[in-house]
Amino acid sequence: MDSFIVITLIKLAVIAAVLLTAVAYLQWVERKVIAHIQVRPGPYRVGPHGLLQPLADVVKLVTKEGLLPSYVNRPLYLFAPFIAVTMALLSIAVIPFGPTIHVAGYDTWMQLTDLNIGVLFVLAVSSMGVYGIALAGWASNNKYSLLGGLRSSAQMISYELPMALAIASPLLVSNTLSLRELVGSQAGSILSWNIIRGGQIFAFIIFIIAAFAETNRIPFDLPEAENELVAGFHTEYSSMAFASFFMAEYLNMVTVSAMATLLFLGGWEAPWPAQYGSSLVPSAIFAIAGLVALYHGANPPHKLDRYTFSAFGAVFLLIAGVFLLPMVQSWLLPLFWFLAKTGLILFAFMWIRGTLPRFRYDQLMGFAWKFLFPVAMLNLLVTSFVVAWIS
Amino acid sequence: MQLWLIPILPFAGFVINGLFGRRFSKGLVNVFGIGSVVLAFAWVLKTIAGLGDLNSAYTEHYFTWIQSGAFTINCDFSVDRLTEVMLLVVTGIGSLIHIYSIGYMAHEHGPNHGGYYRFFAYLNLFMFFMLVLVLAANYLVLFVGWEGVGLCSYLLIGFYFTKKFATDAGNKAFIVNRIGDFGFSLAMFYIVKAFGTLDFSQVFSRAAGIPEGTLTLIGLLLMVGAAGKSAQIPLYVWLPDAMAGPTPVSALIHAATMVTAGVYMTARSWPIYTHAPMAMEVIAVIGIATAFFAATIGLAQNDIKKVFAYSTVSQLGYMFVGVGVGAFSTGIYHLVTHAFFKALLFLGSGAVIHALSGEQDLRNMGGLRSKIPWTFWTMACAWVAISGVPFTAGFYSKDAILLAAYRHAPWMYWLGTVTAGITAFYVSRAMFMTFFGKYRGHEHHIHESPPVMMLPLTILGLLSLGGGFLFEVPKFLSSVFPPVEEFEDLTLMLTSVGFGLAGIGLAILMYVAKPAMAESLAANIKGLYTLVYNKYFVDEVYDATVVKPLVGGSRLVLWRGIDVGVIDRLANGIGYGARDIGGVLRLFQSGNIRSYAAWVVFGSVLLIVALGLAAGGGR
Amino acid sequence: MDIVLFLIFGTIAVVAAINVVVQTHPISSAVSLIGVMGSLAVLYLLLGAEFIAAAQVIVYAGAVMVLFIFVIMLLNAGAEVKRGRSLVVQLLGAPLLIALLGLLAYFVERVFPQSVKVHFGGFTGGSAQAVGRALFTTYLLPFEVTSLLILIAILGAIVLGRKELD
Amino acid sequence: MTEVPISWFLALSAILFALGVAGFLFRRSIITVFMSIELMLNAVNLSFVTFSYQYKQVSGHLFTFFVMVVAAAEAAVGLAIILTVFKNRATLNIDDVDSMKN
Repeated sequence: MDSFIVITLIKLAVIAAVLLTAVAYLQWVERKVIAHIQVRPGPYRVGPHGLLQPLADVVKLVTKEGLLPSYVNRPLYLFAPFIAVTMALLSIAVIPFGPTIHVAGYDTWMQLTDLNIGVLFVLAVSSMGVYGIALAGWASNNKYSLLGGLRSSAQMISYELPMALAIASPLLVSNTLSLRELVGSQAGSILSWNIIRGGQIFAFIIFIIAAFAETNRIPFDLPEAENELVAGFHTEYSSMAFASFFMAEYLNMVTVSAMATLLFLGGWEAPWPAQYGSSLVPSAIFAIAGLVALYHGANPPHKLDRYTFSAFGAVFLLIAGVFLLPMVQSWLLPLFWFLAKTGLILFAFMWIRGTLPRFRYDQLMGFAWKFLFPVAMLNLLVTSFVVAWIS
Repeated sequence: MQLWLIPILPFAGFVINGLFGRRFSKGLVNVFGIGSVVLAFAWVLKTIAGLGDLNSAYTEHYFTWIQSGAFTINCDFSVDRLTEVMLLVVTGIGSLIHIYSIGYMAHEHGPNHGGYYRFFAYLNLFMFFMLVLVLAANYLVLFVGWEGVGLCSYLLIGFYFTKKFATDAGNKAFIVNRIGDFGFSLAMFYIVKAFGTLDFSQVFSRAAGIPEGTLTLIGLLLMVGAAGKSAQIPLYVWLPDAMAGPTPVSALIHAATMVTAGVYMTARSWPIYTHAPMAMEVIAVIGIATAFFAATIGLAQNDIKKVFAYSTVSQLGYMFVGVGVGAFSTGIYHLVTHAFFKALLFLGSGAVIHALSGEQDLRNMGGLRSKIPWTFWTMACAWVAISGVPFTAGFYSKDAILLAAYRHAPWMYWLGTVTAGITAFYVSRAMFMTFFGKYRGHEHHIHESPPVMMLPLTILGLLSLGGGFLFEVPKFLSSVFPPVEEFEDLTLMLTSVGFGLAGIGLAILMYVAKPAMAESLAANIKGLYTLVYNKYFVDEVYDATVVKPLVGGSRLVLWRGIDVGVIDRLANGIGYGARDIGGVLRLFQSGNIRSYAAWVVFGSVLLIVALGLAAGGGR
Repeated sequence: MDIVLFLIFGTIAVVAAINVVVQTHPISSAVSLIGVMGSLAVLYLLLGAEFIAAAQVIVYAGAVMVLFIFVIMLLNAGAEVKRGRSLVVQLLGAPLLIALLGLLAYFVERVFPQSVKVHFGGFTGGSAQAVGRALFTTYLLPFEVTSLLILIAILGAIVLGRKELD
Repeated sequence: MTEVPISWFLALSAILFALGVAGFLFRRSIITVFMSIELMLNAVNLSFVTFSYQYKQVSGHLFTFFVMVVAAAEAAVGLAIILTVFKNRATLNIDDVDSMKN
């Protein structure tokens, strides 16, 4: 019992630390990706290739003065960012990153807690996330904020429906509500992932679209459309409160990407079985990355890169080596696959942000109710018929 | 065997025509109206072929209609040989009459072709109920059909509802039938009381164990019902008036099928009657009395349809004699042959009326033989059949009844034979006044009816001539009814035939050879003639003894006394009381939702307290 | 452990419910109500109703209350005005309420045996599978009827909410 | 592990219900009144789930489920009505909506 609590606390600390750092660096990655899409270098000054930029941002946001406008509804104004970030963090608690591992004599899951209604929990928490934005919009007592909050709550409850329906289809195929069993049912190769075996490609697409809307990302970022609403619901927020919303947005992105991975892409399962060499893939990737970095270190575009690229190359080669150690492979490989898949989806988020324009508001709602919802419904219907037919 | 399909087909026709017929063309109405009945006939044939020998009843269970403790009434249909005969008569003759109606109703004027669709919808509904009546496996389902045909009869008699006499006749038929139905209902109640079931098979198998007094009572009450439906004394008065309906209706409902339902029902209930000889005696007496009485009235009628109407009453009397003397199969035999020739007589008279564009009075006819020869020859078939000319349909059945009556009580035979003579005479009279002599009417565009009317006439004509020995109904039904001793007596047979031929001869003498003789005879026995001409003043007597006192009494006691004095006062009192209470309660209706909520809470508190008290403080 | 959980979330529920009633601004009431619903969800979990707990959060907190807040924002409803009165409520309201609560408490105390105790895991029949099985077998007809009810409610809401066509 | 008497849950349910009634009686804003109704429904739901625990049957959960569904439908229609009332009368005070009186 005690060991359970201790292990859980350790996991909690690890996950919190990694996740919050990851969120900060996600921001850096996004800025870099978009910069390269737009053919510019992006953050470059703080640290090598702007690598310390997130740290600088955090320092800036924390040390800034938190403004409290005099006409806001104080309790709710202060409460709203808290809700937003809490709800975003909560759902991470049930998301598994890998299978059971054996550490220091204890068996434990790479997951904070396993609920046998994990999917429902994620849905419930994500539906609560609306309040952060809606209340922030209302409490700011500002018409832009109010409109942004209204838009956001309408948008989120609208897209929640197709999202829930899209989630229901792979659940039918896998016949469970537990995220762990969900992955277990997709073990094997890429052919047994829900997106292929269950024929859930449409559900996957619907889920991704709805996820974009749920996280208020381009092309669905109407609540913060700056040319219409200044900055939407967080117009009046500054300092840490503003950072909370920011964090909540990125945490939500991580959550939905992880959910997509678990539901459709087989979680931490490798795309093909280990006996065909899937266990060598991470090493190969890191080795290639390391070699490329070393090559760039030998021929540096800038003076400083001679050291940074060389250092990165060395680190990558080291990681490639670590992946070859049999004693860590059992838990590192699943983690790699899980993070790789989630990362791919996150990259898609950024890629689309760099590519697509924004919807008009009526188009947005019309798309949800008149296209996405019926299609999701149809998909669920067909899936349930097929499942009933087969079983 | 899908017995339910038989009645459902006409019902579908009724629903389609009834709901949408208003927008249909006549052709489309025909398709549904006649098609459904012909299909039903075809299905009857297929069913009968499929059921084969059928020495015991074949029953189909559909659903439990009423369930109350041990008492159960199912919605069942059942077929035995008796039902087969009835099914064939109803759907076969029904189909012919439906086809005939196309021609007969073609010239109706008024909105929606004079209610053309309405006519066929009613007719189909009638077929539905009649088939339910025939197929029923218990008294209650039979009663459904029984009431239903009564309703359709009412609707069709009053088909020309813009004419007062038609609606009056409809009302009369309906009200008189109510008296009979009252008897039938009482009979059913007694059956339930005595047997605990209404199912035919169970009732009949247990009949032997029931006291004779109860059975007699049930039998007599059933007879009241049958007398109402089948127009027997004293409830026959509605049938002549029922001729106000279109002629195909008279042929189908008031000659061939519905009015024979009483005979069918009494024959069906034979196990009850065989254990209640008293009731049978009453049936036989009523039957023979009606036969004679109605025949005499028929002598002096001038409306061609009225003549045949009284003839129908009279012939129904014969059937009851057959049932009443224990020769059930002969009653059904006569039912079948009568359906042939009486339907033909009505349809023929319809053709005559059609030819004369609506003229019904015999005194305005005459000499039509050469103008509408086909009608004449087909009707002549029915004429010889009803007159009992040897080897025609009527001869066999009437003879069988009279022989059975002789075995039972010779006086019935003699009265029946005399009636047969009278029958032959008045039918001949009608025929001669219509087709012989010289034309006395005013209509000059006399034309033969269209083929669609002639075809049924021809078929029925052939059946009237040959139906007697083609269909040996008594032999066919011998397994259904208790056996009757074979009894042949050539003398008696010849006597009755002789009376029939004498009737025809007398008619030839009076209406062909010496036309003046009829008038002088009527003048000589003026008193008697007036009496008969006015149908023995039965309607007037009923009016004075039953209707007037009832109306007057109702007015005085029910209306002035009970309605105004008690009910109105009570109703008004309740109204005033409600208004006064409302005046107080209005104060609660403040329009303030929160006040309402407070009252709801108040009520809840009271309720909880009451529940607590009821539960004795909780434990 | 269980009693601690019950006390914590029971207290939150009661305090939030009181807050629902005493707050003058609808949005404060709404937020408090969300608090009630959330703590009730925890209590449901304690009672072994995991599916209902999830549904409570998804349906009530996640959908119904969002709708409330949405409407409050849409109407920009302010704090309520003390206008109009109901004599009945003024006179009868408080006594009735006390009577109701007292009676309920009395009966709860009298009727329910103290011997039945709740502990987490004491009832495991509330899983999504069990609820779903009952829903699609025993309660299929009510379930279908509710779907019809929802359809009607949607139609009603649309008809009520649409702009007048003039 | 300390256990909780089942009557505590019911008592909590009763308290919440009474608070819902109080809200209905003493609040004037239509929206708050509506929310009080939701509070009462929630209180009843708690009773159902508790009974379900007591009798170890899932039926109580289903009742709760149906109550939720009905509450959702009710909220949709009720809020639409509130919108209409506000559109026509520009008030959310429940005491102003009493035109049934005359």
